[in-house]
Amino acid sequence: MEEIVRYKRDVWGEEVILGVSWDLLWVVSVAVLVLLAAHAIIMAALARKNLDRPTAEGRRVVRHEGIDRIFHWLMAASILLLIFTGIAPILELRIDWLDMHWISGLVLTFLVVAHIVRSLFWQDFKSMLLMPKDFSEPFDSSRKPGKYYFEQKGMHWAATVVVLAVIATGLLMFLQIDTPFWERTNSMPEDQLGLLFLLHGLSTLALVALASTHIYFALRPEKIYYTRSMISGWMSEDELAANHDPTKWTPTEAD
Amino acid sequence: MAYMHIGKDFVPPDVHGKVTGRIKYAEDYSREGMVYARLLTSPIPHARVVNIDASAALAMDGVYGILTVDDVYPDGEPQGTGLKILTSEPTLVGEPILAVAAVDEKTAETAISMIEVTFERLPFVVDPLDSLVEGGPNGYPGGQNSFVFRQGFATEKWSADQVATFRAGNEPTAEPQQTVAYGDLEAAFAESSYIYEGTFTTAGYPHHSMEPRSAMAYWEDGKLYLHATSQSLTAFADGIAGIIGIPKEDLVFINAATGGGFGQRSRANSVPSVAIPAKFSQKINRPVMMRITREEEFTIGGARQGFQGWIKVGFKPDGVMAGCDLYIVSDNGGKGGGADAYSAADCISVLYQADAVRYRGTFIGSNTAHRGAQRGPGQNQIAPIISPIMDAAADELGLSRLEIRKVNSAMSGDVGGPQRTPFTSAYMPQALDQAAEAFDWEGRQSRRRQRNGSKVTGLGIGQGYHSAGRSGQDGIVMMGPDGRLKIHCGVGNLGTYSYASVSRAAAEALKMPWESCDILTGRTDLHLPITSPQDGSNSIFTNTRTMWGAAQDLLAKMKEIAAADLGGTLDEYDVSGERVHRIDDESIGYSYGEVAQRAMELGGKYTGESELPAELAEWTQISVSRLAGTAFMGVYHDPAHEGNPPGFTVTCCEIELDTETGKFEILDLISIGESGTIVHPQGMKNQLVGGAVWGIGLSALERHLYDPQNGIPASTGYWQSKVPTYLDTPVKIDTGWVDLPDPENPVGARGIGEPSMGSVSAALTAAISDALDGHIFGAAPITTDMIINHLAGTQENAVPLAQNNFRG
Amino acid sequence: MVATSHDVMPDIELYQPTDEDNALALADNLGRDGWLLAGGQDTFGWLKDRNKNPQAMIELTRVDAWKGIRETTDGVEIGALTTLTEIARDPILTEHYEVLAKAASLVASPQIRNVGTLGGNLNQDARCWYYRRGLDCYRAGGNICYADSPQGLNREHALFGASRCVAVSPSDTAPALVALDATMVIASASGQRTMSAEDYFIGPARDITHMTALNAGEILTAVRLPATWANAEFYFEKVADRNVWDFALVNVAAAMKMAGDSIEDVRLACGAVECTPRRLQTVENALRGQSRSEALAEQAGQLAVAGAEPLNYNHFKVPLMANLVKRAVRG
Amino acid sequence: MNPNLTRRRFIKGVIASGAAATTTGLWYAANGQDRPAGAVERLIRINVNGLMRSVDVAPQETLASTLRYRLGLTGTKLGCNRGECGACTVLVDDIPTYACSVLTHSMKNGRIETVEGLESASGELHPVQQAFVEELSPQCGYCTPGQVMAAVGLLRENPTPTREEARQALSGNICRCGSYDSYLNGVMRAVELV
Repeated sequence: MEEIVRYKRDVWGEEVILGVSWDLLWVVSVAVLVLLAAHAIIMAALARKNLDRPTAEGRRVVRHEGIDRIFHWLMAASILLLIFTGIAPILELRIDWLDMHWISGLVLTFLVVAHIVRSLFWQDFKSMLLMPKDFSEPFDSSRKPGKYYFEQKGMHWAATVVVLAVIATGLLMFLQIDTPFWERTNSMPEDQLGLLFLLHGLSTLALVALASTHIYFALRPEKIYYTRSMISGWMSEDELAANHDPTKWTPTEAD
Repeated sequence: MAYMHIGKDFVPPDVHGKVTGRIKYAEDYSREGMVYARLLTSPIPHARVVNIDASAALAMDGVYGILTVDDVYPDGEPQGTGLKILTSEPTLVGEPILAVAAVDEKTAETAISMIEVTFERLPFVVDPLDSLVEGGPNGYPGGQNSFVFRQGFATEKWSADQVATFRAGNEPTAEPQQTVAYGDLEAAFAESSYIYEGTFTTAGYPHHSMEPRSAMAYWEDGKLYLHATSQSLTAFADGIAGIIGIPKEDLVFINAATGGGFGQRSRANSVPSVAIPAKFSQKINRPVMMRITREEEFTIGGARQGFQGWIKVGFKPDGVMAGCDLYIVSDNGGKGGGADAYSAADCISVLYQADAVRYRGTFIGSNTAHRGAQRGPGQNQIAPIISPIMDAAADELGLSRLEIRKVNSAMSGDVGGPQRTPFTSAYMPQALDQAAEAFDWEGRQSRRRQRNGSKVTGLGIGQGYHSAGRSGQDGIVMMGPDGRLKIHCGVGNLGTYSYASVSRAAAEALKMPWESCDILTGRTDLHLPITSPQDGSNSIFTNTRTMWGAAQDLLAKMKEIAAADLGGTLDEYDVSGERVHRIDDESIGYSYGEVAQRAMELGGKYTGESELPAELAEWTQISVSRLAGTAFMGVYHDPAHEGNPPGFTVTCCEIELDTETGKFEILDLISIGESGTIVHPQGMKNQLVGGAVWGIGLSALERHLYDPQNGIPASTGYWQSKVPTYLDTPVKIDTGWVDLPDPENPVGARGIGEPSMGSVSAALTAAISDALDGHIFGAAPITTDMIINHLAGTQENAVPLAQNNFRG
Repeated sequence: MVATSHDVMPDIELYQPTDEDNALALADNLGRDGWLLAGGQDTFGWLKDRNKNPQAMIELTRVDAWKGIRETTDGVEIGALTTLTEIARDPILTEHYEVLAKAASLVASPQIRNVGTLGGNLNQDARCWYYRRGLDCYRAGGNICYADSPQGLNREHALFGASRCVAVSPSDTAPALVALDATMVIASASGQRTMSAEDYFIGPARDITHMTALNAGEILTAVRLPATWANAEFYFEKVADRNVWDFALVNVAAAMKMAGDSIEDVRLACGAVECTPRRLQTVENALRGQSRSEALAEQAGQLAVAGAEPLNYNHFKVPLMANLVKRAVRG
Repeated sequence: MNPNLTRRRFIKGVIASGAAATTTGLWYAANGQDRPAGAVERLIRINVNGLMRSVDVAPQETLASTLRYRLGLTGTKLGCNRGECGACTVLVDDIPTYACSVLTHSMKNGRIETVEGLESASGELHPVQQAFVEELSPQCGYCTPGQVMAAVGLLRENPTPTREEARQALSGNICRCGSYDSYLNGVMRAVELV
């Protein structure tokens, strides 16, 4: 790895930060691929010992309301579009990326804000809270979680931090381009601008890593029913019983 | 008067070298062991150098040393104005901070890239009004923002309201730093039946001489040999010796040819950078070549002062200019500037003979190019501003545009300028008539504003002025036994050929065939007399006086020797056919060779060893002392003259302006000079056509741009600065001259170099205005975009009166 | 800190391939580190200033196959390495495709046209002075545009299609080729591809650091002019500050097929108003089938500038462009 | 050690010392070793003013640099060194060319003529030079070699140009003194002299 930060000269020739080195994109991609591949191999090796999967048959309970699923998939789509449009010019793909990028950025921002408000006032906010005691959960097979188990909460909160960082830096960068709403002012000092690009770049890299990991785990066969539940909304009572502690989470029955 | 040489063309001795490429400019020289200096210049418009770490650079192979402020100013950097050799507080991008000498340029550049300079960034400004406003950034050292010519630094502020009102097109209400006035202005406006009032801007842009100011220096036998570029020879050498800090007698200044000056290279303090190789060669004891790039030529060169002004002019019913009120904020650039604004007022007073004139001026710095003299500094900025106003007055008062200029003309016996200085002579009406007749001005009036498709015809007439002569300089001529006249000429060779044409006055005085004369010039170890810096269109007037005087001294001495040897009185002798002889019997006399031989035998005053004029300048004294005893010498100190010898020009032009593209073509242009007797017609013609091209640049093209947000220059080269080309100028320029002698000059001559630009600028601007139904832009230049915007009613987001920027 | 003015060529390697394969192989091997050198008139400034620092120059002018003007079955093919002087004087072009010859004759100065090539004129980089100064702006891979800022000096910049960068297409021949519906022939070690002149130029929205569709390792080898537009009625006009050396403030190229007084078909393009030559399709549509008149010309001019978004100092380009289109239609 | 290489270095050494009489500091020192295969050979022979000159030329060197600093032909002036002024105009195969903006290696097969090569063997000025003297076309003289070469190039192509044709042909040469009119007078007089 040559460098993490790219530098440029400001208008008076002084060295300032330009942004993240996009070589890191390859580093991150390779690292994630290696880790996930390793995980997949280990899981494949362990797979035979673990044959008693819960059945999807039987009564169903509601895991995700329709509105929540819509939120999830819209956020997923906008994040993927943001990643694609953001990376395209780095890959020298000649597409008209910037408008798509900021529009999807705005969509994501709106969804995230709405989600935060909803989760604070209308949803069971507590169910996602990561408590100190949750940290023993992966090591204690007797402990079963409520609605979300430890890894899910961890992924969620990591995504929260990274997405908020991307949004915050992205919004500041948004001010630096011409849009239908305003003309850019170019008023930000070049060193601060560079810092902004750096933070946006770093959070983008984290987001790429998280998104890949998230997609990978969502596609893993062991818990594929969580992915199904994000599509269709339900999980079976058997699945519920296998993974969750009914005293901590009592879902309603699905119709 | 029938002259032998004056008024006749000849081949100046340097032309051959120019057409064959043999003549050498400073960078064409090289010397055994020569090393190369490169500059580290400021990347920041205003900064203070906090620290320089050159250790890595100095450790490099092939690096011979570094030259810093401490080397060039051992007693501390001067706090005064003007360009510095090197500085530790740069006030514009590109100002030299240090130099490195190395085995080749690449090594020097690499070394420079390894030097760490720590800067403290300081406030900067690009538009003087932005600094003038209360709370605006001050671009000069010590938190100051103003420099008044011959007075010094100051801090000058107007209220936000005062600046805003001015920008909005109104008379400035703030107190000016300078006021000069004569006559009763209030009464003048009271009796005016047409009054024009408005703000204006003129661009200050660089000289763009084609030869960059490269220089090479080495020391030999305790003497500094300096190859450099300058407009003036001895005056420049005299000054640069002081800047380098060596005795005048230790300097050999070599400057056979100069690739253009235009005001910026007349005095040493406007080209102090040539001291860098001089100092460097002293420090490292090697010949040092400092080649200057085109970009560096821009940043270490200079520019004309830009004006942000307000003018009010009143005309009586008969067209007489009753009064002119002028308020100018001058852009003094990064290093202080000159007195262009005063000269602008002076010019209006001289050209239009106004009953009352008031000039008010304020001088504000911007962190842009150094401002100094440029071809008609002040006179020529105001020429394109005043000209369309004259036309508006003529139209309003029902006079022809020729008439209104004639009723206001300067004539012999008149006075001009705030000091009410009498002219030595002045023939403006004759010049106007001659131009109008040659151009068929009246006959063409029917074409005025005529439309042909999208094109419209505009006619313009304009006048130019500059004071054109000085005195008080020295002359030396020598003659050996071969009878050839050695004319020692300290005049610089910048392309006017005046060094040669003034030398003709010495030949004329001695009735010497030109073939028997040698001009000694181009390097100061030929022992040359001092003369005035070659600016202000003065050379012809000033130096025909010294040449004539020195030759007259030789002539008088010839007669003395002849009379003493051959009998009779001085007035019984005359010269002809390279002999001094009795008038009544031409066979009694000496050939020039014989009389020179006799002079050398007699010695004493005849060979410059005694009875020298008491007032000779120190420089001349040194030269004379070295020449003394070597040959028959004529030496002369020129006393002061009386009055103002003006240089005048009149230009008429016809243009066709395309209202759809904003472009125009100059179909016809004629310039008539009024500068006394013409010494050298081809040289005169060259000044008129050259001035025309400059006038076109001023009126229509040339620009000077600095980014307001970060102070970096945008117009460092020929392309971006829009220097006029063959195809931007007329295919043919007609010229002529009045050719009436001036009594204050022995051959009747006055100068012409600067006015030749002003009249063209005035005429062209008037023609553009004419084609646009008399619209007055109040700006120079008027560029394509401005014409289109005017015609289309579109507007840029330009700041009114902006300097170093587009005007929209 | 950049504090030295450079004007001498830096150390850089030079290859002078004499045949296509070698040239393409070199271009392929060196990629973006290899600088394609034609006449060099947009090369040496970059290199002398140290604002572009490739490892080597690949001089293309020795490849004869890429030079010259030949008639083909369906038009004319011009080698990209043909000089502008040759194009301006070529009898085939002056007779049948005069718009291109005229455009070439108005480029820069005689000496530049003597060595400058068609390919060089088409592939030259943006002339925005901030970019040319070597500032690390968007186009140079940076994160800022100095020209489009509240006080930016952007008189020569774009009216249309700006996306962060506001530089314009500097070429005079490019709009002529768009008007002629030319085809660009692009070769690389892996073969040849062609594309229309219109698609060849790309704006900052799609690629902010390159002005053409040329990928690393590719060389523009020829331009084909279709017979369709031969002998059409042509118009080319360039308005610049100076009549030598300058880049257009706006230029216009038009090809019109007339049927009597009626405009049967037309192609119009303007340069220096957008990062690419701007084809004026809406104007073309409005003109097709109309009979030529002053009113139509006026209308075309107005239509041409619809949607223009002027910056601080280039509002004048709007009426200038409208006028030039008007003149082109007027003929 | 490869004997050929040694010999080549030896030749380079001879050439370099031969050129030492002129300035070489503008142009950058060679990185002689480790140059990639296929790149241009530095040691070339070029035809300048009718003479074949052997000269060591760096790959990136401009013709103006070679002429001025290798061959000592300082008549070719550098006004801007970037093709914006024309002072460096020379003829290559009779075509006016900015010597500052072409590589010597690109022009090595051409017939290069500079202002120094125009006079006849007996020292007679070229008609363009003679006409420029008679019309006093130059002022400061710095652009003059370029103007001369552009005019010579024109007259070779078109011995009887009109004033307008001359103006077009010389338009790639700036004269800051503004002597355009005098140069055109010179060209028209040269037409008569030829």
